[in-house]
Amino acid sequence: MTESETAHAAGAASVRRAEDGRASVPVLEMRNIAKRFDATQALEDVSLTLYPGEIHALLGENGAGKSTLIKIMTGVHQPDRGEILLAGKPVTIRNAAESQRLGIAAIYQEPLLFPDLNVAENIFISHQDRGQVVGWREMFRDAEAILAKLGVALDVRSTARGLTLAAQQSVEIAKAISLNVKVLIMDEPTASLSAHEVAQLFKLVRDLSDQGVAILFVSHRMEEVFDIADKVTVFRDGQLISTRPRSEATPQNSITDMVGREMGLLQPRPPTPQGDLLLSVRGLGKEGVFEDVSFDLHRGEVLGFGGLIGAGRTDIGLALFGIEPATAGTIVLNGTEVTIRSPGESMGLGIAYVSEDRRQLGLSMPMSISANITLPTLRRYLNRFGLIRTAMERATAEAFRERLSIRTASVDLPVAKLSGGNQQKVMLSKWLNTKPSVLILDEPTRGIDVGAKAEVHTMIGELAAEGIGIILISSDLPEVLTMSDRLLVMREGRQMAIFDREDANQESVMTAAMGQEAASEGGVAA
Amino acid sequence: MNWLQRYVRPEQVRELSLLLLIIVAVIVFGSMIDNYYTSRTFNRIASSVAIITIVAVGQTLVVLTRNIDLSVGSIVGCTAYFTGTLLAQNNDLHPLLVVLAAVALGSVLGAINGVFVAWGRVPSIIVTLGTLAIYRGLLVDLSGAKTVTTDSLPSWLVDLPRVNLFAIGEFDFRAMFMLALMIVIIFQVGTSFLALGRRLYAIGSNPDAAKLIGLPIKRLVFLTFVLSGALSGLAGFVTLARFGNITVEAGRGLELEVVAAVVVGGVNIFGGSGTIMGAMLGAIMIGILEQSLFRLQISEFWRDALLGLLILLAVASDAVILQRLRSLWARADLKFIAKPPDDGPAPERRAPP
Amino acid sequence: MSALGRLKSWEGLLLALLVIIVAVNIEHSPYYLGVGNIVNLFQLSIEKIIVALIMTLVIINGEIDLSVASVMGLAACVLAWLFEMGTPMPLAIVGGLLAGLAAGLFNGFWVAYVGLPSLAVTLAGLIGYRGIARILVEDHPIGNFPEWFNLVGQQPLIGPVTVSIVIFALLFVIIAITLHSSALGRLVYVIGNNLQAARYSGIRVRLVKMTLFGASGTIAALAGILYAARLGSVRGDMAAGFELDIITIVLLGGVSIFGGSGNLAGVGLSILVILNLRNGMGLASITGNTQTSVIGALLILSVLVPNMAQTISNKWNGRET
Amino acid sequence: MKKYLLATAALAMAVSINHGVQAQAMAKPGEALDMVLLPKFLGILPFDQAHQGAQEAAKELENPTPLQFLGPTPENSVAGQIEITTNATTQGVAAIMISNNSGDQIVPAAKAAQEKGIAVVTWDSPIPSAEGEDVFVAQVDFSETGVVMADMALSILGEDGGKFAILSASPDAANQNAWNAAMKEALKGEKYAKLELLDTVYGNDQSEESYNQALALVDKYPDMELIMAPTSVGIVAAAKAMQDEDLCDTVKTSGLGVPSEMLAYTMNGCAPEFALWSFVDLGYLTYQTAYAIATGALKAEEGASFKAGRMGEYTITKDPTRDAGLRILMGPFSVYDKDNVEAAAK
Repeated sequence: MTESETAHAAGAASVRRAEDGRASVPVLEMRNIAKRFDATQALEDVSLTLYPGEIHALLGENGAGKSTLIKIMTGVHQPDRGEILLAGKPVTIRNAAESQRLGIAAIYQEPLLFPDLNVAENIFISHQDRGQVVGWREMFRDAEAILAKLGVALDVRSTARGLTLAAQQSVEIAKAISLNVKVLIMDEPTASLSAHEVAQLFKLVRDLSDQGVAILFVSHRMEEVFDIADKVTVFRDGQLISTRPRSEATPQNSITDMVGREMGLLQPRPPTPQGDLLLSVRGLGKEGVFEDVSFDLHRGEVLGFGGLIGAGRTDIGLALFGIEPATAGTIVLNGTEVTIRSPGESMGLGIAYVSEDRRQLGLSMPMSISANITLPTLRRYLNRFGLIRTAMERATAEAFRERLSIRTASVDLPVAKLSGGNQQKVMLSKWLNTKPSVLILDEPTRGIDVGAKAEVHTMIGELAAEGIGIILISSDLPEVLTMSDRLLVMREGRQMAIFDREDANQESVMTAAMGQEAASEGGVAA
Repeated sequence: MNWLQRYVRPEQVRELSLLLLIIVAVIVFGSMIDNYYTSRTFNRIASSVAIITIVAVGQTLVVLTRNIDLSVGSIVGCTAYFTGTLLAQNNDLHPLLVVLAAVALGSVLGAINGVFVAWGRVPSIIVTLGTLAIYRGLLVDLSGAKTVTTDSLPSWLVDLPRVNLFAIGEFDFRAMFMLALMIVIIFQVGTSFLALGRRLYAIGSNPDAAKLIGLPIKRLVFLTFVLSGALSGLAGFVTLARFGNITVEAGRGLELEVVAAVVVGGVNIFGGSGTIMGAMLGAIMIGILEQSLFRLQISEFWRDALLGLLILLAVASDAVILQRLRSLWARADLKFIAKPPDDGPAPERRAPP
Repeated sequence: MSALGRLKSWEGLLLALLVIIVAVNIEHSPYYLGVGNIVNLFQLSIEKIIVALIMTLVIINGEIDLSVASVMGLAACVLAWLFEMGTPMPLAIVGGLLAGLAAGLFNGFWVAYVGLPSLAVTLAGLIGYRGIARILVEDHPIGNFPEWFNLVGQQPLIGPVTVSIVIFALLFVIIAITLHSSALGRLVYVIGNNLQAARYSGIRVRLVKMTLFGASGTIAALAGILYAARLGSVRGDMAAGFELDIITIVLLGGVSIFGGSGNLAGVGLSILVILNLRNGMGLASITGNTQTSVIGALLILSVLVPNMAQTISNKWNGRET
Repeated sequence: MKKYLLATAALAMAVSINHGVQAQAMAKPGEALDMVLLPKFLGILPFDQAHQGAQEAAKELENPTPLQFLGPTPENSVAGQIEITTNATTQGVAAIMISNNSGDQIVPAAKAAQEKGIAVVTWDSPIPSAEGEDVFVAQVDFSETGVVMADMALSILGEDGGKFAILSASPDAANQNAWNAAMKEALKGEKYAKLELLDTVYGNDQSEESYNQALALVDKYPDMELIMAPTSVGIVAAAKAMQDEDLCDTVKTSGLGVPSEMLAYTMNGCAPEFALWSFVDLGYLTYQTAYAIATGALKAEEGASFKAGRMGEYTITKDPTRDAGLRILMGPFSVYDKDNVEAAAK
């Protein structure tokens, strides 16, 4: 207890110093850090300095060493070599609790909440100084105050179970803020946030940095990085490649540093000629979730679903895929009216849904790549005794490995061993193998690195060119704008507008998504 | 209603649905059995659930952290027997000391479980399945098949089950029932108002996150096993007082009854949710079913079949009621929504279609 | 350590244990290696190990079936009851099997379609099915089955090998192939380690669960009938309490109680370890609670020792645990 | 060793035949016989007393091979008894003495033992069909048990009679069922016309369940005056339940119980009368019988008699309580009350 008090006091002191002169004393210094896991050199001689009040972006493909560095800062891993200095004094960080005491907190891409505890408890769970007795009333009040500061309306009494990812992320941020940290690590905090929420978050991040908190910001969204960062550091293959002030860094040179080669920025997908009408949805609804959704999807068309998280876009996908069947409306596929009550029926009709949540809903992590790929189509791989033809299975997996360039030593490895981007490709393979005519992609590039993202985008273009009708659900506005032929915008379970490609831009989409005087142009497809 | 929904969450009224079921059961049985609504029925059920309830409290703590303790029956047997033997040899031991001895022995046995689970990293079901056999085996070997007999015990102990703390009309509130009730209240308060208690929920709810934020998982899991052992020890003492004669068979099979009470009481067997109160209601539910079936004019041979069916129906209807409650809440729940800039209060959730 | 490596080491450990136990038994008892004893070794627990095979699938699937022993008793009692009412024995056997199937499907219904935890459902089944068995036979044992029926349980079929052992061997092969090479087996694993991912892959999770519980009930019934044939008489308490032994065998075989991992080779080895250990202790006149204590200790140690060894080797290599 | 045994047995048999069947068989002490005493399960007093008695006999008979006292755990009683019998058969012991808890289910295992020339003697509880069993050492006459229980009921309830219920062990216990049946039979007699049996319930030899069942009986039958529990677990639990509920004045407890366990309740009037036989003697007699049969001194057939050490002479007769089977009847009952229970409890 006393230890943490002193830590807080020290924290306050350093903040004051920081206000006097920014670049004076680094709040955190990592010197010549090296870390090896078995055969992999995860980090090699990395030195990184964080100053009070700076927003320091960390870029790099998955596996470049960013996560390892973060885990060393938060005490999850110990470095093999090198030293860590906090306010000029060398420290050892043995575990997460210790790193918190030292004033370092981290927010991860996958929120680590306690689903059975309520929001307020989740915010204050790591507070050692709130005493042994829980003062519920005061805890709820404090939690509400912190959330209000964040501009988030959230019932602090409800359990975290069932909160949307964005809401969970808000709780994580509130948690970090409540700790009065000196160094805040944000590992892809925006991955599951919509544009508006990102703006909110950034305002908050700037507030924090004004108060002297050093922020280490990891993101794969280039435009965000250049929106907020003071400094940009790029990692590649366990090494620190470059650290540039914002004024010198450009998206182009950062990407070059990341991939080690020249690479283009996000380019609009060339429009493909639209084919026949494939899917026609009218008045689709599910009680209490979404209502009156109508749209058409043609062969070779990419129909984007935009809007805020929790607007009901995923729920439409789930209804079409039969996980949570719709309770109202009609679905006409290839000219025939169909009812979809289960995923099996939906798959039989040629619909595939690639879930937003790879870990929980998409893949069976301990199972092999090939087993995951053939899972929905297992019937095709059985011999006449009902046994699995493993050679055939492997051949399919190898074909996809080639086609989608899945980077792995073998298709027999468990998918848990793959990076996020490669896992996403396994997901895609799994569903492409069902040879769908309608492919629903839910946040297909969330949390994957730039290179993999570009590959997924190319893939989407190719699939559309092959005549598949694609529904692309994405909170990444630039992505959905560049990839879609038309864009359907949802707000709170209602369809706000369908934009044609030329009418869709950041403002028009956001206006519709926010529900402020729905754009007149575009209009709802009849 | 809105105000109520704001302050009372479906997870907290989990017990409400069980209470509802208990009332239904009492009404149904009351219409089938003569003289059912008497103090006698109350007294029977109250005293028959005392032992199960005490053990179920400890079990709940363990289950909350995503573990299970199957050795409780053997711990109850060991403590009942060895405390009995100790008391038979020293009849003038102070009662408090006797209780302490039982609790201490239970704690030690629980601590052994805890060490294996927390630091040995052996899954709790394996550890306690093992110690279930080992503790019983030790008891049989060490006892040399002797029996603790009632006449060797001091009279204060033998008469303990008869001691009434107070009575409201004909409703007796006996010492043992009150002891169980007290334990329930203490631990219910502890798990809702102590940081320590809330951390047990945290561990069971998301062990990875618990580890990441640096909760002392091992120590807490160890603690729950010690507490489970201690409470089983206390239950062993109650068993000794209640039955007087203690053979090495005492408490055998108790683990299944306790797990049944905990499960019927709505404690999630995979950790993280459920309450001490719920476990007690689960024990009471099963107690009511058993006691009432004894009294029904049905063949002795039909009892188990009916009991099994009723437990199943209790669990099922409980799940259905709970789901109803949840959806009721969800409908009126504040939906999470990012607050639009300078737009006053969060927008109301749209009206249902 | 990879999941595969850990699995291999688990089976290696069981194999080493088995070798030690066999060596001690040979050293200790001159009767151990007799053909009759080896047959008895299996025969005395044959019903439990038959049920352990299907329990392996149920647990890998992420569920548990505590009602198996009661279903064994129920099937035997249904058979005896039908027989006593004058039903021809073959029909009575079919009746017993159908009772088991029905009991299993009943469990499955509540788990798969109502969504109740299998622990709660089968705990109720444990009490309830035993109760139905009780209703059928009340307090009188039923025996005097046709001679051929008793012979099925007691007489050797091939050499010294009995029908039950042959059935066990066949089931072992069938279930091993099902689990490791068939579509059903694949689905059992997938559902066991990520039920939601399975649902989102269009797998008919409920059907798989119904199939498993149905199979569990049927195989338990088969075991119960074999038990009746071996003992030549049926009582209401047949096989009571077997569930814990059965689950112990499966867990010692390296199957995770949380589902998703484990294999039949491990369970096969675990069966051999436990049977040989019991037999050895029996021949050394160690019985009753001492025997169960030793098996209990073995269960704990078999997980504890490798864990400790790993901790120590990690410390040795200077890595964090 | 087996050859040696067989030879000895043959020799002994020859000797006994030479001496004529009428001559009282007397086992020759000092034979090295591996003998197994198999109770229903380990850990409770009556079986331990039987073990004491058997040890006493072993000492008297100077058997150099120690007696094996092997038993299963209660929850695994049936399978455990079969397993122990089978393993003992594998080891080729000379005699197995079984307190059978497995009904006819033990028959195949017992038959296998007999086929290997092992003497199978049951005690306390027989094999109902008598298959696979040489002889049953009966503690008391099972029909007499019914009469004794009826008499105790009459003596407690008085000439005016009254209503009572049976709290039995488990529905599967052969001896319990036989006693209950015998009691119902006895109740048909004129003498007991005023006794009314209300119900039979089972406490499964578990304290908790027996205790609850006893109370449930009180609630279910408000005019019940006596609980008859022919089980040592049940009788104590019932007596304690009545004591705890202050019901000892209105509802008495009786049945079969162990004196040391019943002392308190007999003295305070909760259980004024109960009965039992000596388990020490039963163990002693069982060992004597099994030893005599294994050595060939006694042939397991009707009419054969032998001298069982300190307990004197016994003759094998047909068992009247079973359709088939032989028995040696020990007897008699000891009925305990205030006057003699203290001495017996020592």
